[in-house]
Amino acid sequence: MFIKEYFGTIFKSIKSLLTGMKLTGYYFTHLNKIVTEEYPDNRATLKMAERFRGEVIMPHDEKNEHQCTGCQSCELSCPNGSIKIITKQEIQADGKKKKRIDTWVYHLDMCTMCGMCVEACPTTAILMGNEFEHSQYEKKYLKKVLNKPGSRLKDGVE
Amino acid sequence: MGLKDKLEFPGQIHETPDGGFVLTKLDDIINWARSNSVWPLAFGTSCCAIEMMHTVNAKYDWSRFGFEVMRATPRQADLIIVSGTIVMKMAPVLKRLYDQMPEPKYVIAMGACTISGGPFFYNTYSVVKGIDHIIPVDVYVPGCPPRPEALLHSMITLQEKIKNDAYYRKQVDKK
Amino acid sequence: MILGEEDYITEEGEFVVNMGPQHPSTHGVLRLKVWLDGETIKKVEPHLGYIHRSIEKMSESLSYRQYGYLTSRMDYLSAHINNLACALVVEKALQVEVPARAQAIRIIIGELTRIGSHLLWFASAGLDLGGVTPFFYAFREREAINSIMDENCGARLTQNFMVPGGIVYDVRPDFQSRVKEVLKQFKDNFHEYNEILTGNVIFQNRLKDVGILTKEDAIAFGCTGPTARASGLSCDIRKMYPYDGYEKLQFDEVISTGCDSWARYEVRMAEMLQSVRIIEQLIDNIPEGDIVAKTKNVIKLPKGEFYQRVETARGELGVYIVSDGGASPYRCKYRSPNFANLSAIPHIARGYKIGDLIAIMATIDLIIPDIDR
Amino acid sequence: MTKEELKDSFTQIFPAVTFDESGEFLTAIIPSEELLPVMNVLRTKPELYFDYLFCETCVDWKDHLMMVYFLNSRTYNHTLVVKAKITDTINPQIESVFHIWPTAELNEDEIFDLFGVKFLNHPNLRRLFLEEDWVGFPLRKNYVDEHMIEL
Amino acid sequence: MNILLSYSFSSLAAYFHNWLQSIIGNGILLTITELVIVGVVLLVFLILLAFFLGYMERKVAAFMEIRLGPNRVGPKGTLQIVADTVKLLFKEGFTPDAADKFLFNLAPGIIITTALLAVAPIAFARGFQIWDINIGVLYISSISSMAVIGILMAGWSSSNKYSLIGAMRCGAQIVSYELSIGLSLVSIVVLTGSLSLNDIVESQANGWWIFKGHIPVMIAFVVFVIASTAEINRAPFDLVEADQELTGGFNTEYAGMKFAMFLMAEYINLFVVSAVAATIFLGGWMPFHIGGLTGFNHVMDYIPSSVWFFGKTLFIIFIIMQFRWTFPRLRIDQLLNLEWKYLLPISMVNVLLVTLMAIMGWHL
Repeated sequence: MFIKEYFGTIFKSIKSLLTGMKLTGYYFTHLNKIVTEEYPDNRATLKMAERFRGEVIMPHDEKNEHQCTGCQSCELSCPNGSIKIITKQEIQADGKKKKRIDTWVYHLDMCTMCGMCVEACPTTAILMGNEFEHSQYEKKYLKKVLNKPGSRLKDGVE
Repeated sequence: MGLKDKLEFPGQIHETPDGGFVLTKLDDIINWARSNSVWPLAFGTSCCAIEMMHTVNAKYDWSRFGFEVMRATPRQADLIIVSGTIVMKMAPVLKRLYDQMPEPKYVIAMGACTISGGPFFYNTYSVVKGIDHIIPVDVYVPGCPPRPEALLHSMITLQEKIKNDAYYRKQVDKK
Repeated sequence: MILGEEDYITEEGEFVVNMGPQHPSTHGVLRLKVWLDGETIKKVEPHLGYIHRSIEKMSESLSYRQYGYLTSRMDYLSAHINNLACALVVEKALQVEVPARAQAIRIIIGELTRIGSHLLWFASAGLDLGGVTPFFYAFREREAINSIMDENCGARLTQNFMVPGGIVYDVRPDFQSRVKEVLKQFKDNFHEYNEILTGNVIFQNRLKDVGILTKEDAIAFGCTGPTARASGLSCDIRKMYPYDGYEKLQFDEVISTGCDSWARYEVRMAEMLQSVRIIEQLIDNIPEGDIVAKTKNVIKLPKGEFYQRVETARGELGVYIVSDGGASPYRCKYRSPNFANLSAIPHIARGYKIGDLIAIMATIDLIIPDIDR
Repeated sequence: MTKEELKDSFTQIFPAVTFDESGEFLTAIIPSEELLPVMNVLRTKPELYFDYLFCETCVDWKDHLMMVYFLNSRTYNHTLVVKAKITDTINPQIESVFHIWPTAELNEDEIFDLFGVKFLNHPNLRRLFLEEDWVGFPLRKNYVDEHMIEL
Repeated sequence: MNILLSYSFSSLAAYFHNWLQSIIGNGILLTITELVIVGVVLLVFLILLAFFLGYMERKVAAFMEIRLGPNRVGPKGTLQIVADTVKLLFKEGFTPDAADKFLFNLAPGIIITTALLAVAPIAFARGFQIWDINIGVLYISSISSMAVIGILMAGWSSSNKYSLIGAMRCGAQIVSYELSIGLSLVSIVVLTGSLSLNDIVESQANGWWIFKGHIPVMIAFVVFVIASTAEINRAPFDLVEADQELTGGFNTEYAGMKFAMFLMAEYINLFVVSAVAATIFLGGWMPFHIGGLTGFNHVMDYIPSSVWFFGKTLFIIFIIMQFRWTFPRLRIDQLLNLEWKYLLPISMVNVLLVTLMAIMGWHL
């Protein structure tokens, strides 16, 4: 009885080990099963999912106009204060003073890509972009100003 | 942005006369070897560590660059990828790990937490606001957590830095 | 189970090893102080706080829309389920009716998260016990799940797909076909996990009769989730206190009476298949309609105390909110499953070998940031 | 047991209790000195048998600290919240329930760490999360810290 | 044609010897020069071999794990190991303060020396052998067990608790598995009646031992492969290093070049045990012959003997590598159980059977 059990254990063990080796052997001989995507070489074809949140962007149209009114709801909704909006008073053509953004500071180094600012924005002035290659040698390059120099608010956006 | 465009070091770029033919060649070879054989320390504290594991996995496979030799002991590692929040209690440990690594050693700050405290910047009493307060950082890769591709990108960026190591050091000395 | 004094007395001159804070088996930055006698463990003492990020304190200054996002960083493998708990407690307090469509999508994403989490556990359990290859096979499927998250939620790990009252945006039109595709891939490849790891005699011997956690101990230490279910304790919150429409679904609570590491392993493996079953019931029957119930712009909870529990991949997560009627919680406490599960480790690891401690850690599947919060 | 039955049996154990029924669970508020005897009965009495302490925490109400124990019975599946009021906020202390529910050990370490509540007869009371020399108890409402940057 | 068939390095070696003799003349100087030349050639060869095995291991692992493996450094990633080695060479050499400095620095030397010494009696091809010692089997098994001293030394002198545990494990492990290796080697020695590796190879001219249909020999082969995997501390028997448990075991404190020496020793050891297995059980450089089929045997003879040798060795290396990338690690008591409860009794019975066979003359 003991002998039977002893050899039974041995054969069962060897069988289980061979099952595993069969699987690794299978993949070793079937190189078409390799799933690797070669990242830096496939940059041309690499496409992020359209909803992927890589960074906050502020689209500007060809006239260098954005849609940010400076209402600061994004700044309020940001849970960790990655957004700082500095506003200024701009004198309109009709002489009225209006609040406009001066600099839209975006701390990419702190941003957690939660997307709450985009949800909160009433004028869809900001969007989540797909860019993910943000590596930098220096921290200071991660602090960004999103409104382009000389840009202004698009007409009709309040 | 191409990889080459990323290669902007602080300070101005000047052509410097070579120190000597043999030495520069040897330097080149050493830097080539170092840049292509970056062994990371198996160190992860939180979410970013999971994305680091994803970078190891078959789809992204950083072994293509020769990074797959993850060492559990700092003595044999060249690179420490700080993946995840560092808190005040962990800071001395991180410093010690960094000190235990033999030269030359590199640091990648992965994710918002390590760069600046990220989600834990305000109203927190225990989080270190950026690991550059503790150890020098070579490459910052923002994101929360960064995609595996972003980590790969940062490691390629680091490779570029190592390849131009001698030049980079000169720039630092000048400061 | 009452611990006696003698459990805390150690003799002088013993061999004390610090496992962690940086140790490959601790899955992060847990520090276990281990008293050894040769290879045998005499005592384990967990030291925490190497990733204590003061999430509870921070929650006291965040609004009810915002505070949930911190929980994605707690148990990052169940990020979606954690967010769900935070949303549910607000919905319960405000008595908001969540649209059926949002509920269904929440469950599908939640169960996908659970599968993904268990896959990562499988991978790292194999890795901890020295088998490198299962890691890659499991991550192939996890990667597929992650790409669904990427396409529909916008992030791979910390989805942030939840607002109180529903979900942020509707799923993409190809959601159903993609989920089915991934499930098919998962089911087709599931046998490989069994071949490479489950059936392996070395692996079985390393887990069997290791780290016995009896049912009484499991209750006494407050263990939940697969860890407790492997000790024969029925504790699935989805069955006991159904939330978000789980009561309408057919699935089994996987319970094993093995009490050892092997039972914990088997329970998790079986749970993956149950999650598949849940998703399959829902995926073709996602109701049409709204995805979010109307809530006020600034959410204010009524004065009082609210407790909501959900079943994450690791057990019972409780969110305890004390509200003073303001726009942010007065006190926010997370009852994290890993914290309780960890407290059992010193008890069950005693008397085993160092290698067994690794096996115990691997099968209890701790996420350290969830312990430290 | 239903809430009413729980209420009755609790009153038998400790008559001077006040109940709060606004929340999801029945909440009993007792003074901190009476904690241990009451908890012992709750744990051992066969028809109550609260063997599962699933959450233990503390709330700082500025003028007093409130210990909160969430109890559940795995056998009967009834839940009870016991609150113990600690009036001394300078030097708060309370009996440890570690000997009744072992899971309390780490929970009480945590509360000691973050609220400064001292647990008597705790086997290994230590700062769990913060360094030993940390000043103050962060989850107290009057905690100030130079590291903290207010948003 | 005959020249090709009996192609041997001995004539080349003799020619070389004569040439040196004509320059230096007889005497001690000649011996030393020859030794130095052989040593340098051997070292270069083994370093290249270690490079190749390192590359092979990474590729084999990658393909089994459905990924590509190194492919960016050099063509198809072939220069990956070169880069690693150069990097380790120029990394900061490091001796911890608390370490016993002498032993700490000596240990890698001992480990690599024992690994190199064991190469000496192996016949790489027909007539190509560094040292034709008549007790080759004994020599190899005794030399290879010396590695335990180096590992113990490394573990103890590091003054690191993980290293110490690793070293202690190593002691238990190597001492136990030494036994079954010895016994499985003995079974072939009994059949051939010689301890010389050359004789053992010659005895397989009309069929390799593994294919002669003797069941005890097959068992001995399996035992040898398992035990030698344990002997060289490779996964699943890598408890000495056990990354997940001991963060590197005995080599936790080693960095730079000293660590590279450990790595190199690991691959040379891997080569040695595979070469020994190939020599003893698979006929070494002997081509594959089937008794009676002369035409087939002739065709086989056309393939150079060194190709046969390296082919067989690489096959066994591949098997051992597949072990590593398939199985989880054993626990220390399972490891000892496997040896004392299974491998040792089996190989003891096996030796008895083989002896019986040899006495009765069944093996011829």
